[in-house]
Amino acid sequence: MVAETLLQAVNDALRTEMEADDRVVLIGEDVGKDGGVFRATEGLINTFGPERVMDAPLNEAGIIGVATGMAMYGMRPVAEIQFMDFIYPGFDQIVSEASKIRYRSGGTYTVPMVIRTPYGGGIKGGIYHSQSTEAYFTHLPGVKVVSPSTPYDAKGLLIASIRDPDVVIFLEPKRVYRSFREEVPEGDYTVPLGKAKTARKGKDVTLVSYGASVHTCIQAAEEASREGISAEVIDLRTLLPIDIETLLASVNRTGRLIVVNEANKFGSFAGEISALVAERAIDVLSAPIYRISGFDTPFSYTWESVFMPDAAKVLEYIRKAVNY
Amino acid sequence: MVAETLLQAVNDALRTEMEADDRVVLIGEDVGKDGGVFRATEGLINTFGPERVMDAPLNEAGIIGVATGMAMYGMRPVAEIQFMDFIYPGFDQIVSEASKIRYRSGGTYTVPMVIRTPYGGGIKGGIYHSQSTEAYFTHLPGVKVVSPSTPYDAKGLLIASIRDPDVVIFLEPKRVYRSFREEVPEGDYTVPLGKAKTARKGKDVTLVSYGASVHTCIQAAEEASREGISAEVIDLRTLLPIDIETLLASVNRTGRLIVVNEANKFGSFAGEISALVAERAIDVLSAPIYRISGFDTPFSYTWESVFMPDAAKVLEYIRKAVNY
Amino acid sequence: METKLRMDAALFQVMDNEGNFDKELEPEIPKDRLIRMYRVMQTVRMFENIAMGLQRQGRIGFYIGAGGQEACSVGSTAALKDSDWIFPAYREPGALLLRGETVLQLFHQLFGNENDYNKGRQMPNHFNSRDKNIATPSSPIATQIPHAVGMAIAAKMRKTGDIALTYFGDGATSENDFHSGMNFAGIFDAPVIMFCQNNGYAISLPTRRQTRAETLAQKAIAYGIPGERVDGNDILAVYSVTRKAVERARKGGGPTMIEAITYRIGPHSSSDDPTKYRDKSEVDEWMKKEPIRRMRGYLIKKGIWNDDKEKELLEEIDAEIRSAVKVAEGIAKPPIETIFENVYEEMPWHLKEQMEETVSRYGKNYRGG
Amino acid sequence: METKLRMDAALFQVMDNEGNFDKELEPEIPKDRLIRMYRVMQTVRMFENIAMGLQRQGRIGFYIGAGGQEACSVGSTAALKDSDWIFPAYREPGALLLRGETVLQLFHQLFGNENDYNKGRQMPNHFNSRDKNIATPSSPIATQIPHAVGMAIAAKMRKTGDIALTYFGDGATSENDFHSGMNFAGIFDAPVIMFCQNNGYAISLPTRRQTRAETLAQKAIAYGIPGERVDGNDILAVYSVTRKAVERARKGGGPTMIEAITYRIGPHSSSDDPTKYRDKSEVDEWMKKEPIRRMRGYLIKKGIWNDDKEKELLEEIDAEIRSAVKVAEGIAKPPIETIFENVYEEMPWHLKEQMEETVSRYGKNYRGG
Ligand SMILES: Cc1ncc(C[n+]2csc(CCOP(=O)(O)OP(=O)(O)O)c2C)c(N)n1
Ligand SMILES: Cc1ncc(C[n+]2csc(CCOP(=O)(O)OP(=O)(O)O)c2C)c(N)n1
Ligand SMILES: [Mg+2]
Ligand SMILES: [Mg+2]
Repeated sequence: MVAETLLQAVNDALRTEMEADDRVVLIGEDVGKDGGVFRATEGLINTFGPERVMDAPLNEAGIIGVATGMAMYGMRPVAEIQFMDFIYPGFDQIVSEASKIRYRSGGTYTVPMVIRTPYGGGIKGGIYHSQSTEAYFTHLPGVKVVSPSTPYDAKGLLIASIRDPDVVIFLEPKRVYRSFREEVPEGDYTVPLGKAKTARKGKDVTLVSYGASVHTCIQAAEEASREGISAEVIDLRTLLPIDIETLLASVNRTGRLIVVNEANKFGSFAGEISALVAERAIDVLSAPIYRISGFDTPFSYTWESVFMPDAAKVLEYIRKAVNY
Repeated sequence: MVAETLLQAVNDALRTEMEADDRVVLIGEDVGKDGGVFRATEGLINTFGPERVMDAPLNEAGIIGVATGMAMYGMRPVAEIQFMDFIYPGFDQIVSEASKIRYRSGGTYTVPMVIRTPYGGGIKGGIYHSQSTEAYFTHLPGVKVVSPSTPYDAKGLLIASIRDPDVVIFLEPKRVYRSFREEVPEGDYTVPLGKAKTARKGKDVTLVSYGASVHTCIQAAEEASREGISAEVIDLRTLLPIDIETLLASVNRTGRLIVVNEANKFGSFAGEISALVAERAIDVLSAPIYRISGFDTPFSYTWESVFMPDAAKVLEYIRKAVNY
Repeated sequence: METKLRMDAALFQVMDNEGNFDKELEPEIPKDRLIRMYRVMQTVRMFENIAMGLQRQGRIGFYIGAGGQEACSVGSTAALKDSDWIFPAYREPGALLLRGETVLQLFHQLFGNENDYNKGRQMPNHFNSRDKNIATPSSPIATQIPHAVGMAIAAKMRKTGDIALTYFGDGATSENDFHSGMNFAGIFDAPVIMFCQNNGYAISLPTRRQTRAETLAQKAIAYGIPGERVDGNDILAVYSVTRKAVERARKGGGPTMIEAITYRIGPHSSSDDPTKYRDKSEVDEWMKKEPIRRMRGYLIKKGIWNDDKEKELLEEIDAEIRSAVKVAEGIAKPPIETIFENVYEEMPWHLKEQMEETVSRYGKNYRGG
Repeated sequence: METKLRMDAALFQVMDNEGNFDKELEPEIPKDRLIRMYRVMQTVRMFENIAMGLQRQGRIGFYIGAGGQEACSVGSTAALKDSDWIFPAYREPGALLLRGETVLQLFHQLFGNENDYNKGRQMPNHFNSRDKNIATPSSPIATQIPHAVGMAIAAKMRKTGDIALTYFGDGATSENDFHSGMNFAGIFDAPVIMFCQNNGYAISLPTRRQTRAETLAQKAIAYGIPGERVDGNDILAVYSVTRKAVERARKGGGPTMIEAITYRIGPHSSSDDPTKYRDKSEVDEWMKKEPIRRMRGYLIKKGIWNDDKEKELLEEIDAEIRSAVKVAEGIAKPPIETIFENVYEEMPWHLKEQMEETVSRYGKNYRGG
């Protein structure tokens, strides 16, 4: 075991899989000598050489499209998009191509590829280095969407994603990149895709979240417990396919649901979670389903800390739900 | 008054606004001599010339990006994307640019632009000529999203969209393009953005829909009435900003909500509608909120008619809701 | 300090419109192979005539033809090894047929029946063949170009000696994925061939409105890679130019872009009316350069073809196609469960739920009414 | 049938590293204007030094400099009329200053205070000035290029005689929007100038790994438009080459792409460590070609500059900057309500609701604690 940050855990996962499987190749902007703008790929080019750690030109469509072709051939490319905000020039290659190749070819071609990208606020990145647009991918059949909130999960989920036979969009909460360390096993282990984690047990209200917001929820839950409210926190880990069992089991126990994320609220993935419950467990609900999200404005540079839901706001809604 | 198809109404709206306002210019693939692959721009190049009816090269980013620059200058461009399925090469120009220019410049620059595109199934278009991905735009602050279901609304909403000071994504249900005619006033009128229409009054259950699915809902509601069930049908017309008042007023009366659309179900705009109600009117609900959507698979060529919700399926859920 | 960049905008040709050929330039292709190439060209043309008829009768939903462009795909595919990868667009049934895919298999695709490799999920003319190393095309234009580059880079890493070739149109050169693919190909020295069929139009837009560049081949200069121009209706020229590019790629010389000048005789697709945007006189002019007639002229001049053989061939192909139509049309749709398969390797819970609901409504193994 | 395409890959220069200049090539620029250009170059450099310091002290969040590239934006903007439009990236504070935007205004932007035109919504160095016809930049690379083309087309329709110029880097030439913008510019004959600052790197990636093309200017050939190469550290050369392009555009001759060869002396941004990917010797080499020293040499050789004037100028600029920092830093943030404004022209109900909730939590007109 070593104490690693989430960022180091990502690096560790990449190194572990590249050592184990020579089909694994990295491609992205500044991933080579520079080690990535966040240092996620630091040192890998020294070990694996420029053929397997491919510094790409400034073109996201090419990064994703070329990785797709490599995956069709049988490689296991891991593409890095420098910031989630910059994935859109390559969006068509995800929406029209990578996600649909297995289906449209009747299963004869497949794309075992991971697209890693940092997302979310917390680094004073303003409009274009802070966005959380996971909803664009959770609405896309043919991809899986994963987001870890801890170093342990980051390594295990990333290894599982690289081994997964489908396209995995791997969203790294950049606010958590260096925020704390955790013991992480050396070498090889996986955290299965499609399984949520109950990050904190509780019985009065269910908080559902993923990525950086999980920590906000835990903090709010702890504050709530001082007021005698017992809040359960579910860390989805995989957004698509969602772990419906864990979600429903919790809501069935607590009867109250609050979804917390950083995305623009309208049309976000929080709405899907709410709708799933409104479809399947409406009778158990003793309060409205609240969603605490970012505002429906572009991400604000100056007002970053107000834009992102904080524990105080979550606590407010916990009280509201419990006292409804 | 003239009897027009929805397609003719679109053409009529373009002609009407181009005559009234010389800032209105069209740009898109095959919009000139060819009159558009669906003939939406037929004849306009003869009247207004190639300077105002601009045949673009095969590049959606350029169409949208160039139109954005024209709009910043003060023109009123109407860009056509041949099929919604082909909007993704230009997605970044919508997500990162057009939608955010007003905000990021503190309101000093604006983009009064319309992006028209046919969407949805019904023409045996298979995976890539049938998709309904409005959820990618309803989750985008800074744009308005409009979809008419009738010729009258199509003309009035399109004129209102062209006059609107913001970016409007105008989604034309291609299944309805030629499916029926309706009396449409000659010349100039608008249907306001942001206002839903109650397409059919009812008291037992609310069906919320937009675009082609509105007609499916009306048909189902009529069948339901033969069984003594009174279903209200709301045609949203504008998806963003949504007409929350009409929505809530109806659900408050009926106590039951079914959302119907053609999109992939998971993460679709139907989820947002459900979540809005689960947040604001949960106490009035006497049944789960059902969503009837497309499957979470790419659109199927062979199984098109099974993929798209039909009246029988809607009727089934009406019964389910009423008998819950 | 001064560097001159130059490029031949000249069109490489081996034969004239009558099939008279330049002995110096004539490629060495065995007689049987030549006849096979000719057969495939004729098959593509006749296939199209029959398929367009089926479309008009409503028996298939759509068609998009290759009439007039047969020399492009057949001539270039002939220059590859069967282990090389092809990333087609939608006007290359010739590539599949030359590699030995059957006419019947193509009709399975057009009818979207249960034998279709695509399981009936795509519109007609989206042919793939995993078995023949022919990738799965989509409808968005140009998206396959970066795939071909990625495949070529991977093959190079694996030192298989295989290369990739991708087909696209003049319109596609405006798309972003062309820019992406060309640039990555250059930087990573990918063994890939970018084969552009410049048929003069992207639906209604003439090539001179697609770009201000005089030629499309000169676009290669932007990426520091060689660009070639060839008469795309001269199958020998297409073969030779491709061959040269293949050799370069195989020797580690990297990518080549080829612009083949050709013409689509028919409409863009069964939904198109070309009289809206081009004159009959233009079509007539191009009919003189039509590739099948030219190839026939060449074969006759070489003394390996005659009218009897022609008649026999056409009858054979016609019979093959008609029988294929009959068989393919009679085969059932893929069962309803296939809607939900192949989205992922394993079906997740929500798709299972949707499948169960659908099956409960239509019945198990339902194939349409 | 044969066409030769050619392009001069030679670098246009007017002066050498010491400011010795070629009288034949020297552009006619009035003395006051020259001194103003020099002043702006110096202001940009000193601005950067101070801003980087503020960033290190945590007083501003980020900085991205133009050090070493000052001749590019100042020389090219000088060749425009003030009514022409500029679409900047993030290394062109020189363009704003030359057009008369104040140092204070730039600091309002860096501090994101309530006087910032952007209302504190963007990271530092995203300068716009509606008043000066300078468009609003974003962070995604190259997206402004099609906007400039659209603006130019619109201006042409309106027959104003105005043109547009857009700045971008070597890395940007790989992006899709470069391809889009160049192609549309060519086809629609847009009066637009594509000004590429080739500073040798896109963050860590050297230009020779950005493309296999020997020059970036040759990319213009792909679009049938003229491409020029200029020494981007020679402000006179930059001025002259831009001037030529401006004249062409104004006369209806369409677009020009200019590749200006330059070098960024500092890191990519305050988050970057350039020692990871480039050697000190390379930086030292480029310091010899540094544009401010060259311009000063030229002014001295022309007899319109001397050490006293230099000293006075630097003191003046320093005072201006220091006072601007003081003022800008003291100005409050835009009130919290501004989070919700300018998303649309009229605020829709859901934003009003979110604003009300936020105001109820933080108080009306809240400006941070
Ligand atoms: C991204 C995208 N935009 C638009 C279309 C619609 N469309 C289909 S084919 C075509 C023209 C293609 O022209 P070209 O590349 O020259 O190929 P050709 O059809 O002439 O063989 C267009 C615009 C599409 N399929 N994909
Ligand atoms: C679409 C997109 N991808 C990636 C980035 C991250 N990024 C910021 S600047 C930069 C390099 C830009 O290089 P160049 O165009 O040469 O401009 P320079 O910074 O050298 O002036 C990159 C990759 C971005 N801003 N936008
Ligand atoms: Mg074409
Ligand atoms: Mg650069």
